[in-house]
Amino acid sequence: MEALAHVNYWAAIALAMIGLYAIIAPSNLIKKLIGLGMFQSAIFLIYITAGKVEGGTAPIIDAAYEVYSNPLPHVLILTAIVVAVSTLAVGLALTVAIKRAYGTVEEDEIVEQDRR
Amino acid sequence: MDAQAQGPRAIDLYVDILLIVLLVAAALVVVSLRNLLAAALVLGIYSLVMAALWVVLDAVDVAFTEAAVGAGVTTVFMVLAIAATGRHARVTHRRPWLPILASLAVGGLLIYGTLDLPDFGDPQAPAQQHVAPHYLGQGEAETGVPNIVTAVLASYRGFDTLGEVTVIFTAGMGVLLLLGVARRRRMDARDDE
Amino acid sequence: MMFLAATAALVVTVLLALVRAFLGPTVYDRVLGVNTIGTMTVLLIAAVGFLMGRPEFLDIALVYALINFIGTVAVLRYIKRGRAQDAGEAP
Amino acid sequence: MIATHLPALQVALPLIAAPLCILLRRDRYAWAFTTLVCWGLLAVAALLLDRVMSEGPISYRLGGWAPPIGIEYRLDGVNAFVLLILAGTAALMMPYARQSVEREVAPERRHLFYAMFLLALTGLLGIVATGDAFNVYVFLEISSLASYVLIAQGRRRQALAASFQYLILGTIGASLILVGIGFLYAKTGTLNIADLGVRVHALGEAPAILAAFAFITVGVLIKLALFPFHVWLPNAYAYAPSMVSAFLAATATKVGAYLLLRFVFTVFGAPFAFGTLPLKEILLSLSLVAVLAGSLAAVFQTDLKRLLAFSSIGQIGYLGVGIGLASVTGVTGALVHVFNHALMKGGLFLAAGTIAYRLGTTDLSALNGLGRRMPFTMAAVVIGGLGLVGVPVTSGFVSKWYLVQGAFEEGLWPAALFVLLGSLIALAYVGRLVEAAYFRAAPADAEPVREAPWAMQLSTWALIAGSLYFGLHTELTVGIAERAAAALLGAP
Amino acid sequence: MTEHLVLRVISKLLVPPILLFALYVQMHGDYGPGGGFQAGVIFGAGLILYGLVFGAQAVQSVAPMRLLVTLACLGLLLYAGVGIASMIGGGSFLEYGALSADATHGNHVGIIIIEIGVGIAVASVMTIIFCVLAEWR
Amino acid sequence: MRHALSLFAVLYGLWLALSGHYTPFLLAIGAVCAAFAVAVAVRMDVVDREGHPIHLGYRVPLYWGWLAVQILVSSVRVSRIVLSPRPAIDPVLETVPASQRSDLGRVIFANSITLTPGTLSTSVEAHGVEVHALTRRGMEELKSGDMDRRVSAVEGEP
Amino acid sequence: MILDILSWISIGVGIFFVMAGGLGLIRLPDLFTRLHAASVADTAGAGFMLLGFMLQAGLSLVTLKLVLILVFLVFTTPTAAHALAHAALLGGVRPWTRKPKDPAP
Repeated sequence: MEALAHVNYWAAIALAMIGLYAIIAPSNLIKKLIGLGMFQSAIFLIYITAGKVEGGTAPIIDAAYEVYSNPLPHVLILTAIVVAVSTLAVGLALTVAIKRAYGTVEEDEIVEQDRR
Repeated sequence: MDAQAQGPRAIDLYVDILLIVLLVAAALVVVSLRNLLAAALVLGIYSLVMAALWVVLDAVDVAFTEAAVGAGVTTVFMVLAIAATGRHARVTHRRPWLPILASLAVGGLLIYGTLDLPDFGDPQAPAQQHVAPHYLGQGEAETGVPNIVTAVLASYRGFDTLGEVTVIFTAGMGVLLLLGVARRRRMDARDDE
Repeated sequence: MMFLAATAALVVTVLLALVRAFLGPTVYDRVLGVNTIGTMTVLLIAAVGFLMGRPEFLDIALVYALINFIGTVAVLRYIKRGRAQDAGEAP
Repeated sequence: MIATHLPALQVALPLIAAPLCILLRRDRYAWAFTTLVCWGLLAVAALLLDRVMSEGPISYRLGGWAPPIGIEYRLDGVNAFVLLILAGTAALMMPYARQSVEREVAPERRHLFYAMFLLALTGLLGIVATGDAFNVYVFLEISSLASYVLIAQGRRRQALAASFQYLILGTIGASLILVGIGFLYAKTGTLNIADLGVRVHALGEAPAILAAFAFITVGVLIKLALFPFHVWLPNAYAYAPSMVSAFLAATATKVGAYLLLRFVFTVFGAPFAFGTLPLKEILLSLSLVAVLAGSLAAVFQTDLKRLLAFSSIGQIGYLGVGIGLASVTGVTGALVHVFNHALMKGGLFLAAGTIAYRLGTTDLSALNGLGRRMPFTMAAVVIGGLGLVGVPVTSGFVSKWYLVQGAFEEGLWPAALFVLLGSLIALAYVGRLVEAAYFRAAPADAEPVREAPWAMQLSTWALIAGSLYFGLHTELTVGIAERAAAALLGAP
Repeated sequence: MTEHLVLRVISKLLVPPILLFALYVQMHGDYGPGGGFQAGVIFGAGLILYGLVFGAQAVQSVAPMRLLVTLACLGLLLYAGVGIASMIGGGSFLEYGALSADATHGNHVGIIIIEIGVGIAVASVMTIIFCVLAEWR
Repeated sequence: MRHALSLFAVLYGLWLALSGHYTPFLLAIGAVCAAFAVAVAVRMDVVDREGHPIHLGYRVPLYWGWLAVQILVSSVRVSRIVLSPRPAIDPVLETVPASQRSDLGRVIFANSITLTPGTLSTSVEAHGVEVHALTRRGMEELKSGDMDRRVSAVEGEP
Repeated sequence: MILDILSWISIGVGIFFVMAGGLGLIRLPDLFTRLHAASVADTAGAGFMLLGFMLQAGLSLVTLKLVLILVFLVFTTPTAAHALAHAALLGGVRPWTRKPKDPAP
């Protein structure tokens, strides 16, 4: 059991690495945004894991429970999720505008067109 | 609840691990899919599994948001944008050493950092000690709201939430400015050819 | 214990559906996989809610049941519109 | 009564003004309203700086909750000074905005443009004013999102691609900062910056703190656009609308420098960052490369705005040098340079915008003979350029003087040498501008150009004149910066 | 897609309960998971479902873009306005306790009002983004 | 108007079912919220016989009971096919006649077909429903018209 | 006690159907046949599982919400499946038949 004490962090690390790779490697702008979403949620996992208390329950006060998980990371991540979706919306709108201006959403082709 | 009697710790952990396996599987699928629409759909699944994981980790408000946002509207927006830009990503993996290097660097640093973090669920962890007990202990009395997440969100850290609303407002107006109102004339776009 | 079994079964089913979403071959198969995962996750969240001993959080499952439907409708609408240029993918 | 609420108003005012601006709808009203708000902000910032200087740090409790529980605004010399720079440049640029925006932005979207500008300003002010680490992230994202949108408003399509690139890099940077804050929180249980400082110090060299430090530093460096994280900057500044280039060049990277100062000195502490970790070596070498590479790249540009953008990369290097020296003199130099560079680069980008307003291009070949055709604007360009070089009498000289002095104090004479070398290279690119404007004849078929409208001249010259004034009267800026730097470093 | 009979009928059936559910989430954020943001998203999702089935134009005829933009502004202003009101009430910015003689009660009232502001802003922004992206050709 | 009022009643009932907190404030705000939802729905023009079919009345629960049994039976059947080593499937795509007079009735019929594992409606036309069935036997059962008659009975007068 | 056993049985049946549906999703040859399998998991599987949960929860608000979820699923899953099949047919996906050589009926 003790060996698994950090399993959530390992998952978060794996997801962050996958996400970062998915941001930088592909040429397609939408795939980059998808990678960005995964990268951000990996970070959320680190926060929420840090807020979990053993045997605790959701931080909604009720006479039946005594141990609650830490509410602060939840609040921070709620805000961060909103930020993530806002960034995504702006990114998608930019992508659509780029498609209109360049006729493509592949980074390589955009760079190529700008060089000409 | 007979499940409780058998030791919540063990059950939490089993479910947690099951979900994490799913999560990583979904992430790998997203990265390997070339069809953008499919990738967007599986990204929705990834969010959704994340939402289930949040429930296990007691973050029900976050789970609620993730289910509504990550798996819902995000997917819809993605699909709409893909509809406007085309469904297939080109197969170009240029200079693969840079992304691999970057993700290895970040991954390595994360491993280094997280090894030092308190164990999963440790009630003695510093994060659980300093300000959190105040919220849990005084929150309901001070704000009259039993859901401490709401109390912290709206009152103790109300200014963060004002910022959050401003972010989403910025995004809305930004999208409007980028695509909305009248069609933008890009006369200069021709000159560049 | 039954809840744990249910959770495990649901996770396995989600994995199977994920395989389907990954393999395709048509985009409709992927939508089907994703849609099934959606329903399974609604159950999963409900089961986990019971498992954690606080089943009053079923609102999340309810939200997801609704959101899943909207997502599917969105995708199908897009496929309909985008049919002209790229219909079904080659299997 | 209102005096006690000044810190909150500093950020809340533009935040409230942005939606009002959209509700006004008519673009002239929106402009007038934005101008009013910006000047109001300048007044607030001036009052705050005055109070901080006379009474010491101010703490303001948002929501009325005591600091580690709630969010606190904590103003000391450093952030009051940076707030003044932000509000000042915004206010001085507003007269310029009306005509420039009318030329570059479609009528039906102008009110949205001004609202977005106010939101960007809100974000930047919020980052600087806050005393809470997570609040920094939230306001960082407000300013970033607004900046992405504003940059994308450029008339050429490259603006869109540049904005997207910035969005990706900026979001990665912000996410890294978020990870860092998460680690800090997991180890200390607090988010308040002052509280963090105390608790992080008590923890010593824990690996998680080291990782947090690395993540936050890299994240901030991306926002600061220090070499090698500068890739987003040239295109973003070159293709954004004139107004936006000028505003962002004058403010956004300065806020990055502020964040670096704040995290390195207040949260982690100089002994940790420079003693335990080799931040000094890393930061100095990166910054010196930035100075040389940025300036050299500027020499070979064929477009005025791109030239200025690359010169910014070099100038950011100077900020890095000052922070990397980690001495009172060095940090003073960096802070003074933040101020001076905001004035000079803001003025230069405004002048470039004026040229674009009249000529429709900022290509260097179009500048030929412009010294006679647009004498005031070109004079502004030359004076600003000399400031970048660091010629005595201009304010650029003052900051470089402190940097060189700081380098010698630390016995790092190669650093001093590089700073001087950077100035020489700057002389080369400014020389190109002078040559084109004054020593080349205008093409024979050139259409007649008039000097720019007076309102645009006013803003440009206000900034340039400011940079001259503060080159001669250094006691104000240097005085404030020295006290702020001493407070940051914890020196008596 | 209006010609798609099953989808049309079922959507007509589902949209009102979705809207009500959003309002329920809005008002019960104090007691259970949820709150203004989630409610706004769900309300937006209801409108999005309507828009997906009947077309974005139909959403525009229910809630014209001008109205949506105004609502987004008003939502943000409502939130910030509570902050200003608590300043006038003698507290600091966003100190809802100053809104009422009893600090706890004031806090509760303040939380409800700002959550409504959040909900309005988020719902309208979600709908705006949907309409803009969907109407793009 | 009748539909709007009844929708209000249904939504308020839904509110009470969801809420679980019966303070005067929440009861009052519930009424306001239900009224607001109804107002938006009316503005969307979704409150009519299709969108809010109150006229079906008590017949629906009875029909659902019958349908549940059907679902159970055919689920077992399909599960057996799926789990058998060599799935004995013989898919067919045919049109089944539908006797319902309203769109709503046809939608109920089509969805009932889809809900029952083994049969799947793919298109609703004026006088029939195109159905894909996993086995020929499933199709024959559907064609016998039992479900069609029951749905028509539920639908009542158009 | 009886309720407990009933609910366990119900959940067990639900597990069976869910797994069968999932297997069918992998094993069956084409989109339409897989849709049938998915509908086993979506309707029977979900129904029994939710029924089991309801029996666990007893007569309370939780049960009411589970009923709501069930009703919601009953409305949405067939609609989604129908829309999917409709779109697939329009999109040119031909159903698999016993003798693949023959054209679809």
